[in-house]
Formats: sequence, C-alpha cells, structure tokens
Amino acid sequence: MEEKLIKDYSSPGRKGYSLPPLEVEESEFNSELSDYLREDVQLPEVSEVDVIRHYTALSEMNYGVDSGIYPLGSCTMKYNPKRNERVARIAALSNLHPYQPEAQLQGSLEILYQLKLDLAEISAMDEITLQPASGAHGEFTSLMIVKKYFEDKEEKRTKVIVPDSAHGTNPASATMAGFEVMEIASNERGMVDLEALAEALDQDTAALMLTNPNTLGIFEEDILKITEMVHEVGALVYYDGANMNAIMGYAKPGLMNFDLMHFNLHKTFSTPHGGGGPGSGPVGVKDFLAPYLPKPVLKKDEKKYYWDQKRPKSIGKVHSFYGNYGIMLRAWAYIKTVGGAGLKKTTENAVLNANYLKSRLKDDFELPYAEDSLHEFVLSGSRQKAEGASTLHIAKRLLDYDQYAPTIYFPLVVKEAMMIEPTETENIETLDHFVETLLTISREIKEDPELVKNAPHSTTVRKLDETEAARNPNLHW
Amino acid sequence: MEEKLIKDYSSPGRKGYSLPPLEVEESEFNSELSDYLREDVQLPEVSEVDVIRHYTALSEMNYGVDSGIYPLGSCTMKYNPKRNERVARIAALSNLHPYQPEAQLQGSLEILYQLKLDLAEISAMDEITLQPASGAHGEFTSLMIVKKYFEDKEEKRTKVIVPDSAHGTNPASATMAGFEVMEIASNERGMVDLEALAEALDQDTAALMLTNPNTLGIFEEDILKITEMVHEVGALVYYDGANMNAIMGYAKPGLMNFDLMHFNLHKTFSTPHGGGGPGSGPVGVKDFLAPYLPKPVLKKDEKKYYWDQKRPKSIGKVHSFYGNYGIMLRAWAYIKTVGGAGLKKTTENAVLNANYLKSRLKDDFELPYAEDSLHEFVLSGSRQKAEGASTLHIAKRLLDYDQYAPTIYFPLVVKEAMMIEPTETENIETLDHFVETLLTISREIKEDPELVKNAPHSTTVRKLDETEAARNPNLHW
Amino acid sequence: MDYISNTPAERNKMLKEIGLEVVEDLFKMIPKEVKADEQLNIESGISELELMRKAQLTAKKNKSIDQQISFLGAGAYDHYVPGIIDALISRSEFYTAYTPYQAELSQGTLEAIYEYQSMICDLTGMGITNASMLDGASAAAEAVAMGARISRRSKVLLPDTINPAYREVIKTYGAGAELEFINLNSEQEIIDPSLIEKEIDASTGVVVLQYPNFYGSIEKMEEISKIIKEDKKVVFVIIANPILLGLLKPPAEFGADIVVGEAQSLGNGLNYGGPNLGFMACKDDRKMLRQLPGRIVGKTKDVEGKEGFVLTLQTREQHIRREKATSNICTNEALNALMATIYLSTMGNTGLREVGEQCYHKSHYLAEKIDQLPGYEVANKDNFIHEFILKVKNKKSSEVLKKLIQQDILLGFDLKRIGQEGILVCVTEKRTKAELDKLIEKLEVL
Amino acid sequence: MDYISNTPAERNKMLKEIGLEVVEDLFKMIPKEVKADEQLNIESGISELELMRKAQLTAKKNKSIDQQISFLGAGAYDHYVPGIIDALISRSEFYTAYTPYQAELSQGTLEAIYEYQSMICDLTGMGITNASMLDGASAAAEAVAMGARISRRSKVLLPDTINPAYREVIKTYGAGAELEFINLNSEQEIIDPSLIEKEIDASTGVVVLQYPNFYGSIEKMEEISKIIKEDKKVVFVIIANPILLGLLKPPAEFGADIVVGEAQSLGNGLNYGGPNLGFMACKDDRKMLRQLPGRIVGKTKDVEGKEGFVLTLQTREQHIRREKATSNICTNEALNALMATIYLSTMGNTGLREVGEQCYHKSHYLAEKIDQLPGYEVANKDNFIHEFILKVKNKKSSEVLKKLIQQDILLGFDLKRIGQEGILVCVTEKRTKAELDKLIEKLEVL
Repeated sequence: MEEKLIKDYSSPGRKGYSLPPLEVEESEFNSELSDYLREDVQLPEVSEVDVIRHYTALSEMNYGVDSGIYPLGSCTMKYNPKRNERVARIAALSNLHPYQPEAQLQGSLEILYQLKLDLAEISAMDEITLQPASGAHGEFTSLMIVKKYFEDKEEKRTKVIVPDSAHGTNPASATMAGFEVMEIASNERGMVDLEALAEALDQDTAALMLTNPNTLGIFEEDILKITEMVHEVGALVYYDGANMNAIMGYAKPGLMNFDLMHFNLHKTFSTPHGGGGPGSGPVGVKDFLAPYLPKPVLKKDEKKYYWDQKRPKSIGKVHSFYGNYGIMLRAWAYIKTVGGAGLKKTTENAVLNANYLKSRLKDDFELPYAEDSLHEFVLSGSRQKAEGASTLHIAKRLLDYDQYAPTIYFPLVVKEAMMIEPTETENIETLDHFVETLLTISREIKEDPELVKNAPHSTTVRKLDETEAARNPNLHW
Repeated sequence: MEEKLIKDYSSPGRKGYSLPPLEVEESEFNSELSDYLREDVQLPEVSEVDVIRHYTALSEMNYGVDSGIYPLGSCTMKYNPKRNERVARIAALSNLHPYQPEAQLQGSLEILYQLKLDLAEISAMDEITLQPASGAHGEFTSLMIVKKYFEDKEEKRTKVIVPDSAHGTNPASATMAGFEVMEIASNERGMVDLEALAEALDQDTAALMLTNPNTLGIFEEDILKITEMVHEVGALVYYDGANMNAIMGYAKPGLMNFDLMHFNLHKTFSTPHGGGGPGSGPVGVKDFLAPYLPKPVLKKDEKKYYWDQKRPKSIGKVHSFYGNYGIMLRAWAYIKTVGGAGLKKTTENAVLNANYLKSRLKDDFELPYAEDSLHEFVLSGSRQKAEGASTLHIAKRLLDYDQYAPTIYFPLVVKEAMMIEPTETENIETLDHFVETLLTISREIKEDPELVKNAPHSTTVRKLDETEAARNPNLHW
Repeated sequence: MDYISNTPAERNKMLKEIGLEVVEDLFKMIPKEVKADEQLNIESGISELELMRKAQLTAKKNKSIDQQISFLGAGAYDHYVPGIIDALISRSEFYTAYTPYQAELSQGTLEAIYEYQSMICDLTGMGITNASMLDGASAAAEAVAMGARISRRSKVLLPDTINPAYREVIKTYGAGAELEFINLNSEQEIIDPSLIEKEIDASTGVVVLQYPNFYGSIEKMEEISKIIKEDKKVVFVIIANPILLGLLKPPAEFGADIVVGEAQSLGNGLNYGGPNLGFMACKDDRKMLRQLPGRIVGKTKDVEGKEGFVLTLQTREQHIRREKATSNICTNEALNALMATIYLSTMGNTGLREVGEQCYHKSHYLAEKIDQLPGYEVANKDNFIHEFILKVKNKKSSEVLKKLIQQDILLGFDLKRIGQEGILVCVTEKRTKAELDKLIEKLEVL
Repeated sequence: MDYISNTPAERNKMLKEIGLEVVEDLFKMIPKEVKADEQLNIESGISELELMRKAQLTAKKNKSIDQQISFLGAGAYDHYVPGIIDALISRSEFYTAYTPYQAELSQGTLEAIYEYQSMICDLTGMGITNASMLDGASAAAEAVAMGARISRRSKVLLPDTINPAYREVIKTYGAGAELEFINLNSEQEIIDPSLIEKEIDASTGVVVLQYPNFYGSIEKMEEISKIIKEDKKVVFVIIANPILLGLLKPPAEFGADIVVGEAQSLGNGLNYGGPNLGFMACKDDRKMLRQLPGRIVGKTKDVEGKEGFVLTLQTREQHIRREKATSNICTNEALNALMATIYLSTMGNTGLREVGEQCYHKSHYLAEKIDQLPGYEVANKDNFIHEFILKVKNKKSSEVLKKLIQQDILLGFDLKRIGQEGILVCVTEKRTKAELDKLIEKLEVL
C-alpha cells in the first residue's frame, strides 16, 4: 500500500466531526429498547485533516478521464463536463425528498419530462421510464416487461436468445427474469448468423437481445430482416443501448423495429462513471409495451407534471423511488448543451476517432473482422502473444505509459481481444500518442518481451496477485 | 517539463468556450474607433478537455497543505477548512458588485462588522480596517497612518526602527512610506537589545516595528519596557501580526501597548494561501489613530451598516474597493466555527506542537537560541554544513521524502537557519514522521553527503538552475 | 456547444488516413431504411451561461427541503452531510474513473472500497460485504433471491412492517425468480412472532425483517430469530438502517444471514431519491460468498510483496459466468459508497453514536409533546427510534398535512399512500429545538 | 468545533517530552501584565450545520447581482466565468499551497504563472510581466512609483479620466514616495492632448492614461503618445482593461513603458470587489526589469537538463534587499492569476475577441435605443467600448436609479459619487437582449 488505511490513522478520542448541540432534554431508553443498544463500533477516530489528506492521497492513486485517454471498449468513457456537475448541485434541484408533494417539484419533473421526450426522440421509442439505476437494471426491467407482456397475453414463452458477442449482463439479466438463455454464434463477418437465428427461433422464444452496432462495433446490416424474423414467431426484440454513441442522430432503434431498449446515461450522455457507479439505465418501449413499465410513470396534463401511480399492468417497482435522479440532471444538462445537431456531430466524431485509430493500428495488430465498424473496434493480440506477451501484458504495459488500457478478453468471440473505444472527446494528438505507445509496446515485445510481461513497472503498485486474492479472500480489515 | 505548456496543445480553430448568441444587430465601429482594433492575439486555441487535463496535470505537480506537513516558519500553513470555502461560494454572499446600494448588502456588511469586532477583541485594538489585501499591504497602510499622524501633529519624523530579525517586508514597507530605516541588532538571547534601542530612539523616530514573539519564536519579555521607551520619545509602536498564532487568547498586542498592527487572515485565520495569494491584511489601531485609517470605514447605526466615506484625515484609499472580501468571508467562518475558547486552544496546540518538535530535534541540530519559544523555532544547519551538506541541501532532501521544507536562511541573524512552524493542525504522527525524516537526513549527511547534496532525486524535476534563470531570464513563451 | 475536440482540418486529415471523403461515408453500412433522415427534433445546443440560467429558472419551480422544515423520512433521510465529502468526491480522479478493472491504476478507488467493506462489516457485524448495490430496495430484492437460491426454497415471509416500496421491488424481482410471498400483517406496528411461527414451514426459504421497521419500531428480534433458527435452511434477511447502527446492536447478533439496506443516510444527500446506496452483507461462509451478487474488493500483494487491492471473486459475476452469474449487477453505486466511507471516517465511533442519540432524543421530545396535545396521538410511542406514527383524531390527516405545508412544514409521510391511517414523522439530528417547538405550536392551534 | 488534531492523551505525551506539566507552562515567559486574563469575548464555536445555516440566513439579507439585472461596471465587471475555473482552482494542490519557494515541489503553480506571464505579455504587447499585483489600483500606484524611480522625477500627470478609486490609491502611495500630482481635467470624457503638452515639463516623470478610460472612451492615444515620447525620460503608464485587449490594440503600440490594470474581468468573479487581480507589465529592458516590483517566474533547466520553472530575479525583492527592495509586495494574487490563466486558455483568440465584440455591440444597441428616448442622452455615444455615460434630463439621476432598483434593475454607477453628473452604464456579454429591452422599456415609461 502506498497509502495506509484510514483506520491506521485512528487515535482514540480524535474527532473529525461537528454536530449541533442536542438542545432538548435526553429521553431515557425504556427497558425494552435499551436491550437493543450496542456496546461500540470500531470506526476510525480521526481528525478532519486526516480524512482530507488520506482521501486526497487515495485520489492521486487513481486515473480518471481528466487524467487522459480511457479507451475502454463498450464503456464510452467520454469527458464529463463540469457544468453538468454544477447543475446537479443546485440546491433547489438536488435537496429534494422523494415524498415531497408534486406541487413542490414541478421544476424537477419538467426536467425529467424533457429528458424522457429527448430520449424518445433519439431512439424512436414511444414511452420511457427513468427508474432503472444502471444499464443492467434497465435490461432486467426490460425483460420483466417482456415477461409480463406474454403473461398478459397468456403465452408461455421461456427462452431468450442472445448472440455470443453480447455483454455478459444480457444472459445474466435474462436469467434473473426467469428465462432460459440460448446463445447463438456470430457469422464469419462478426454479425448475427441468420440461419442460426432462424434455427433458434420458435414459439418458446420470448425475445432476442441485441446491440447494434454489436460489441465488435459492427452494424448488423440485416437488422430489418432480423427484427422481422423475431416478430414472425411472435417474440420481441430488445435493444441493448450500450452502443448508442455509435448511431445517435444517424439511426434509431425504433426504426430498426426494436420493441424496447435501455439507455446508459453514464455512457452516451456523459455522466461520470464514479469509479463504478452511479449510472442510470432508462428503458424505452413502443406503445404496446407502455402498460407494463415500472410504476409510477411520469405524465403531464394541462396544468402540471405528475407521477401516474395507477398502472394495473405494471411489472411493479424496480427501485425505491424514481431512479438515479442526480444522474438524470447531468444527462439533461448535457443534451440541452449539445443540442440535436450536436448529438449527431458527437456520433460522427466518435466514429471518426475509432476508425482513425483502427486504420493506424490494423497493420501492427491482427484485425479479426475486416468489416466496417463504427464507434469501437476489436483487435487481437494473437500475433504478439505468439511473440511472447499476451493482451493482458500489453494492457499492463500501457499503464506504464500513463494511459488506461482497452477492454480486454471481450468480446469472447475474439481471442486475445482488445476492444477499443476512444469517444469523440479525444483529439488527434491523444489518439496519435495512444497509437505510438501501442506500436512501441509491440516493438518492445519483439525486442524484450520480459519487459512487457513484467509490466507495470512505474505504477504505485506493480502487478497484483489476483489468484491469491481469490484463494484467500481478505475482504475487510 | 513534466507537462507541456498550454500553448503546445493549441490547434488553430479548436474551441473550448461557449458564449450566448449576440441577439442584437452588430454596430459598426466608427472610423476613429476602428483604428484601435487589433489584428490578433496569440492565445492558445484548445478544447475544454485540453484545459481540464492540462491544469489537472499541473496540480498534480504541486504540494499543498492537503498533501502533508508544510512547516514553513512564519507562514502558518495550517489546514484550510473546506466549509469556509463553501461559505465563500454562497452566491448571495459572493456575487456582489462593489457599487451595489448598501441596502442590498446588509448581510455582507454584518459579516464584515462581526469580523472587525472579533479582530478588535483578539488584539485589544479599537478600530479596524479590512482594506489591505495582504500582510505587507497592511504594513504599508500602517506606516502611512504613522506618517499621516505625525503630519497632522506637524511633527517631522523620518526614521523607522526595525530589528535585524524582522521580516523583509518591514523595512521595505517603511521605505515605501518614505521613511528611513534603521536596523538594530538583537541581543544574545534573540531579543531586542534595549541599549541598542535606546541609542536608536530619538525625536526623528516615527516608529518601531516589531513582531512578538519575534521571528525566532521568542517572546520579548521586556515588551512593556520597549513600548514605553518608544512612547517616551513620542514615537509609535507597530505590531507585525504575522505571529498572532502564537498568542491568540493568551496575550494581546493592545495590552502590550502597541499602537497599531496588521493581521494576516491567511495565516492566523486559516484562509488558503492560494500558491502565493490572495491574502488579507487588516489593520487595527488604537482610538487616537482611527481618523487616519483608509477610507471608507465600516460603521453601524441603529438601523443599518454603512461605509463611512467622510474621513477628512484618512490616508486615502489603498485598494480599489474594500479589500479581499472573499478572504474575509473565510476568516469569519473560521472564527465563528472555532469560537473564542477554540482560538485559545488553537494557540496552545500550535505552541505545543512547535515545542515538541524543538525538543525532539534540538540534540541533532544546533539550536542557536536556547530561550523558550512559542509557535515556531529556528535551528541552524551549521553542524551539518561542516559535515558536507548545507541547509539548502537538507531542504531539498526533505522533498524526496514527500514533505515540504521549513523556511530557510531566515531570519538573517541565524546562519544556515531553518525556521520551523508546524501549526496546531498537525498531529503527533506527522510531527514524529517529520522528525524522523530530518534525523535520517542528518544521518545521510554523515554517511553519504553527496546523496543529500544532489537532492531532490524523486521530484518531477530535479534541482533547478536558479543562477541561469536570473542570468538569462526566460519570462514568457 | 459540443465537446468535439478535433477541428475541421484535423477531421479531414483523419478521414484521409482512413481513406474516406466525407464523414457520412463512415455510416454507409447503415441501411437506408433505418437511417434517421431528419435532424433530431431536439433544440440547438446552448452555451454554459444559458444552461445555468435555464437550470436556475427551472429550479425556482421547486421548493427544496432547506426552504421549509421537513419531517419526511420513510426511507430517505435528511441527515447532516459533512461538506468535506463533496470536496473529496469532486476530485476528478475519483468521479471520472471507471470500475477499477486495471487495479494498478485504480488503487484509490479499490482501497476506498476495501475500507467501505470493512466499515459495513463493522456496523452490521457480518463477515462479508460487497462493494455496493443499486439501492436499498433492490439490495433487499437481491438478498431474497439469494436466500431462495441458498435454501433452494421459494416461499418468502414478508411482513407488512417492511418499507412498502421495498416490498414492491422484492416482489418484482421475485416474479423473475418465481418466488411465493406470504404477507404478514402487523399489529401495533410490529409483527407478532407467533405469526411467523405459524407461517414458517418446510418450503420457507427466506424470512425478511426490517430493523428498525418502516414505522420506526423495533421488532421482537430475539424472539423471531429463535423461531427462524429452528430450521437451519431458512435464510434470515434483515434490512437495517446503517446510520442507527452506531447506537443499535448489529443485526448479526440476531442471527442474520444476510443484512441489506439503504445507506443514503451515510453522507449522501437526498437527490429526490437517487442515486442511493444499497449495501449487502452476509455471513462469513464460503457458500454464501459464492452466492453474493456484485463486486468485491480484496487485499493482496504485488510481485514485489507490496500490499494492494483488486476486484476479486469475479467468477461469480456476469462478465465471466454470464447466465449463471449470481446477479446481473455491473455498474453499482461506487461513488456513493465512497461518500459513505468518508462519512463514517469523519464521524467515527462517537460521532455516529451521537447522531443516533440526537435522533432518538429529538424525536422523542417531539413525540411526547405532540402526544400531550388534544387531538393527536403517537401510535408507537413506547417503541421507536427516530420515526413515529402520528394519528390525528377528529380531523383528516391530509388536511393537517396540507395546512402545515402552507406554513412551510412538511409533517411527514402520509400513510394514506399505502392505505393506512396516520402520518410517519421523522426527526433527524438536523432539526433544531426551535423547529420542533414551531411544529408543536402550529399543531396546537390548527 | 476546532481543528486541533491531537487528543488530550497525545498532548500529555508531548508535554512530557518537553518536560512540562500543563500546557499553560508553555506561556510562562509572557509577562503577567500583558496576559489576557479573561477568555476572549467571542461566542463559542459552532458546528458546520450551524455555520452553514448562519451563513445562509445572513446571505438572505443581501441581494446579489444574479437576483436582478445589473449594468454596474466602473472598475468591477460582471463577465462570464467558465465553470471549469472553479473546478480546477478547487484542486487543493493549487489553493492550499504556499508561494512556490521550493520550486521542485511547486512546478504546477510555477508553470501556470509562466503561462500567465506569457498571456499577459501577449495581450499588452509588453516584454516582461510579473506574477501579479494586489489589484488594479495598487498596481497603478506601484507603476507610478516605479516610473518616478526610473525617471528620477517626481511630477506625475494624472488625468481625471482615470478611475477615481485608482487616482486615490495612486495618491496614497504617492504620499509615501513624496510625488507631486497634476490633475488634468477632461472635456467630453477624454483628455485634450494639448493639456498634456501644456503641463509636461522637465520635472515630469510619469504620465498616466487609462485605456479605455473610466467613462468607457478611448483617449487620443497616438497623439498623446507622440507628445510624451518627445522627452525620453518620461515614463508612460497605461492602465488597460485586459478583457478588451482581445479586440483593442495592445498598449505597447502606443509606446507604453508600463502597462497595469485590473484583470478581475478575466475569469474572476465579483466578490464585492476582492480578491481582485492586479497585473503589471513593462518593456523588455533590463533597467525596467530591475525596478519591477513583485515576483517573477522564469524558465530554466534542472541538473539533468530537463526544463522547469523557478521564482527568479529575487534580488529585487524585500526578503533579500529589505529596505532597498523595489516594493514590499510579498503575498500577491496567485490563485486569481491562475483563474485568469485558465480563463484565457479556455476562451482563446476567438473567444476573447467575441467577448469584446459582444460587449461592444450589446452596449451600443442599448445606448442607441436609450439615446432615442426623450429625456435621456448618451454623452459619449461616438466613443465608447462597453461602458457609457447616460445623462438624464429634467429628472434627478438618483431618482431614476432608485426607481429602477425597485424594479430589479441596477442601472449603473452614479457619477454623483465622484461629484459629476450622469450614470456610468456598463453592458457585458452576459446581458441578454430581453434584459436590454426591459431596461429600455422601463426607462421609457419612467
């Protein structure tokens, strides 16, 4: 550890907090309640200075988007505008209790309603729920909607089809919703294999889960055929919105005949990832699925915005309140700032940056799928592995050059995969620098593979023993 | 350079700003004005992301109080509470124009008035001006008051006496105010030599400038005798408030018969130093000097707070407006939070920490003055210099251990001086760690002086060539 | 404004490298039929000045909690949030980072989560915690599903003293896992242990209790625990309010197998109910650990023997196990967990206890005074910690609520919303005596 | 609350190390007579919650600029401040640092100041700049003193078109340096060059002009410059508004020897007039450099040849030269300079120019419309950039100002404050057309 644990700063009696005086007389605990009082806790006792210095030091051991390129494929690590943070901290927008009367919340409800309308416009969906708190939460919500829809139609459908290139959350969400998962292989061009799909589809099929472009960054050119095939057996088609940054303003899931989808506000709409969350995963549906959305649903009449609680066909609630409102404020601020034309320009530049990187890297790293790709692409480190260092090693070596690594070993359909997504907020110098670093590493592997295999060398800790961590878990102090 | 200059990120046409639309029609520049239009400027053209990353990277090449101990003697680098920053950013306290009607500013004026009262109480002075924007500015203001006072009395007094241990700002301020400076030597105990003082004092003497405890951290035990001697020749005694953190709640300059003084809000009252400013240097005076204070002076009647502009004897203004108001807000928040008893406790702990450090270091480093000291103390690196590494080298070597260095080569009365002031916000572990590091360095000098002489080794840049910088100044890109 | 970094000249250079003429060529694989041929029907982008003005104007249509006196709780709590939390989480290395997949460049996030896990274990008395859940309700729902998986039984006892929103979410998730729920009806704000004894059987996999319960009361934890523990297969899930666990015995002492809850109260603001912070802890037991959803951070060593932190036990997770994962949870509430960690570090032992005590004493002061007023009665006056049920006699609760709103007081959560009588009133350490006395006075003259 | 880190037990341990019994023993050298025997008469400390509440309640007694429409300028300007500035200067490594005495641990501050110096040189056209001054007025005062030192002459020509607050501060400082000031009276808001020609003589050391001047007008810079330059010894000081230097010719083009001014307008908020940001630049001339007050950062190399930054030319400064220093300035406005640096980086060439243009066009739109109204006249309508003098006919200016305040409009700076007629009205890029039109409408019906 470069910085010791906060508990190691603890000194009995040291105090970092301040509370107002009690002012009222103390009430005794009656005998029954006093049985429930605990002896003590073992929290750190530290000063405010200790807390400030410790967490400042921890922050310095981290890498964020403000530190440099973050080319994690499928994560869309774009710049998080500071002004959105300011909007989310306006007291009269943030210091709100979820059970305040709606009349006191018309400003916030207006913002949420605008966000709904804009998401619907971007996706060509008809109705939106903002309740899911993450992308996977949105997936689960969507599949529960699918489930409820068929229950309502009194059809028993048990199967959900997922391509082998899908995010792991897709099959996991389907399982949580009580479906069986059937995986289908991609074809040699990295797309859905129509024959495999046809074979998989039957009367038991509830849905196909698909992202488009897929996790290889490749647009499913037969998308209309695919959605048609699924609909033909009476099943639904669900769109995983993780890759919306590839098509905003150019194409819409609704126009591709998807029936429902989720968004990731923390990817497409620039809200910060927070070291792993919070995110926000709104779900959009076509009209016929709207009755099944989680309750309540935000509505508007002539006079006011209100939460419609009377939703007899709803799947129920998926969150204590209305979802990750603070994140929605940021996404709203982003959409208002960038505007409709700006969103399209965003897409163009995200795709341009990715294609530029691909073009500059494809000679030195294997490109398993030659197909045109959009906002991200997948390389393979197979050639380098043969020379002595794997994709994992390359990733770790990148850290020595003060750059974050791409997503590695995903999608599973590519061996030694490196999935690269630069986003539109990186400039050409940063992209060139990333390319040059990867080319340097590729050269290093030829010349001195041990150097790369033993990376990282210059980080605060060197390569950590994950096997030991799992074998003898040490999960708290 | 670890991080290139912002101009080196520039790319023609890149844009990081946003402005609202013009909305109105453009007005032509008439022929005369159009002669004054410039061709172009050479500012960087960068994106918002570029700006964020560049200045984030620069910040990471800096060391602040939140990074660790900052034992700069005479600078009082204590923790800067975050809540004071929040207070200073409340829109209705900060977004105020200096020429708004006073009726719109009663809240702020109340705060300033409370601050005045508290400073008067702490110092036993009668009236306060908040206008000076730094300590040295407060010194200059004080000396102009002295000058004006004697002009008003039609006495011609040209001389200001300054001890040889004084801050350099003292003689410089006296010169700016048009006085001649006479320096007097300290005695062997590190205090004002009363005989030297007696010899210096005469009818030409306008003032003696003194800080107490002095820059050696030593309290002038003859302070009442000193002030009496000065007053006997009709001169005034000015108190340099840089060392207020040593006596708050224990002693008051007013009770020592000082006639006027300045405060450093950025030292004693925990406002941040900002990498060199802004500070705030209020001046307190005894009643008989109040007429000479800079105008306007903050007053209160039954109904309201107001700026008294009618000050016929005032020295005039020293600042465009009312001084560094934003810093005053922070100091006010600090005093309100800590309270009267807390300020005394602050002093106690500042002095305790300094004496603890002195006690632990005095065997290994020469202590030129054995006298009891308060919030700071001065060691000499002479012994170490004889062994091969000077105080400058020790200071640079400290940086390798991620700690800031003490003030060095000041006060001038001590050779190879190291002036150490830990402040009350450091805890014993941090003090012990600092001691151990200094002892380690002392050992290193014995064992491997070159290691110390070539320090720092682990900073982003190593020892920089100051001579070259001064010989061939490169002051802009 | 947009956030495109490259200039037109640079874009052309890049297009040239790719071998294309115009940027539209990048999208030529998209079939015409699905292409959006019109510009998005979203207004043009605005400048920062306009955005801030728009946001401020919109904010004026709200009335926030600090513009009135609020006694609202019912699952979202208005506790003191130390200002240093925002200062620290605003460090961009924290909030603009991703999930710490590359451990060596993410030690800050990882060490903080390890601290979070340690403090949650301390508070709950449990041996294992994950790195956070989406919110209290979904954590409870996942705990129930986990309990059913472990017990291999599908019947779940669900008392009505559990937060009604949580019960709804538990049922939504349960519909996925095809669980059967038995509702238990309370008497006098707590569950009669004999009811559990009556309902529990060989098909019962999970029993859930809330501590303190939705009404602020403490269930007969010991007694109920004894009943549950008679069948070792039954998984006992306790939903706890962590801010009170500085004062109250840890759920582990009542034999909890899984402890979950909402940790928004720990240094997180209200934010209209989100982002919140679900937490989830379980017994230190390999079988349970294998079933625990979500990320976990572990301490390990690097190649030179230096200690460090990694995401561990990832074989439970969806990106490896896919459809066999313990949960689909991926993005969690890491930044909120960091806020809770800083909160607990700042408050420490004495601070957290004092918060609990202040809540207790202030709420009891208020309840006693109101109970003495004619026309009002505190239903659970002998048993509550910081939230109580106020019953209004001879008047409609809704009328009382409405009149007080006009006087800038939010009296509490109207239990009408869940089909019951009364108002759930919450008092935190933030309420001053003057505010409590003002409410008492207003109620008296109403 | 206090900020004492050590516990009583630790304090005892430390006292023991020192060899003392009680903490009071540390102060025993203080003579009884000067000891404060009573506790400070300052209220007890309060908690953060109470502090924030107190601050918020006190703030409510104010009415800030954003709660109304403001046309106040006169030396303090309400320009757009990009939000990223506060995000960046809130990095504690910047704002909690000291003056960068240990260069190797302070490269962030030093490099930023070097950038600041570069951009100020660019804007002013001058060759040398220091690291900042306390504010515009004191910078002007120090420039005058510096000019007198260089010319070795004590007479200073001081037009009345200079900001009156600056003139006061210049005179205060001048009293210290024992300078003689000749006031020059303007006609039609600018100084007649012949007046300078008349007053300048062999004892004149300094001539000061403001650009644009206090009334927003541009002096006859070329003509005056020619007159001044006839005597090479005279030092020409120009006070400039740097935010307009994206649009206007640099003062260097008019032969300025020293350029000073207030850079609050560059990304610094209003803050009731402070902290402000004085800047000071001079010609690239060794003699001038030796006389320049304040800190200067220079680029150099480390022992390995790597470039880096240091405070340089410190032999001018008080901590080395003491009474012979060029100034006593020590603490300056470093953080404000950082804000200006970030501002200029963000705005860039086109942004800064657009700000100037928007100010020009919006203020001229307003001035033209008002000038057309009966009862009002714009005095300097042919010559102003973003500030103009509005004269009110048949009414008292103060009445107009007062009535508009009641309608949430601050029309401007009442020139009565300096004994003149009229109102100084300032329009920045922040004012919207709707706001301008509202003012026009109100003035019309007044």
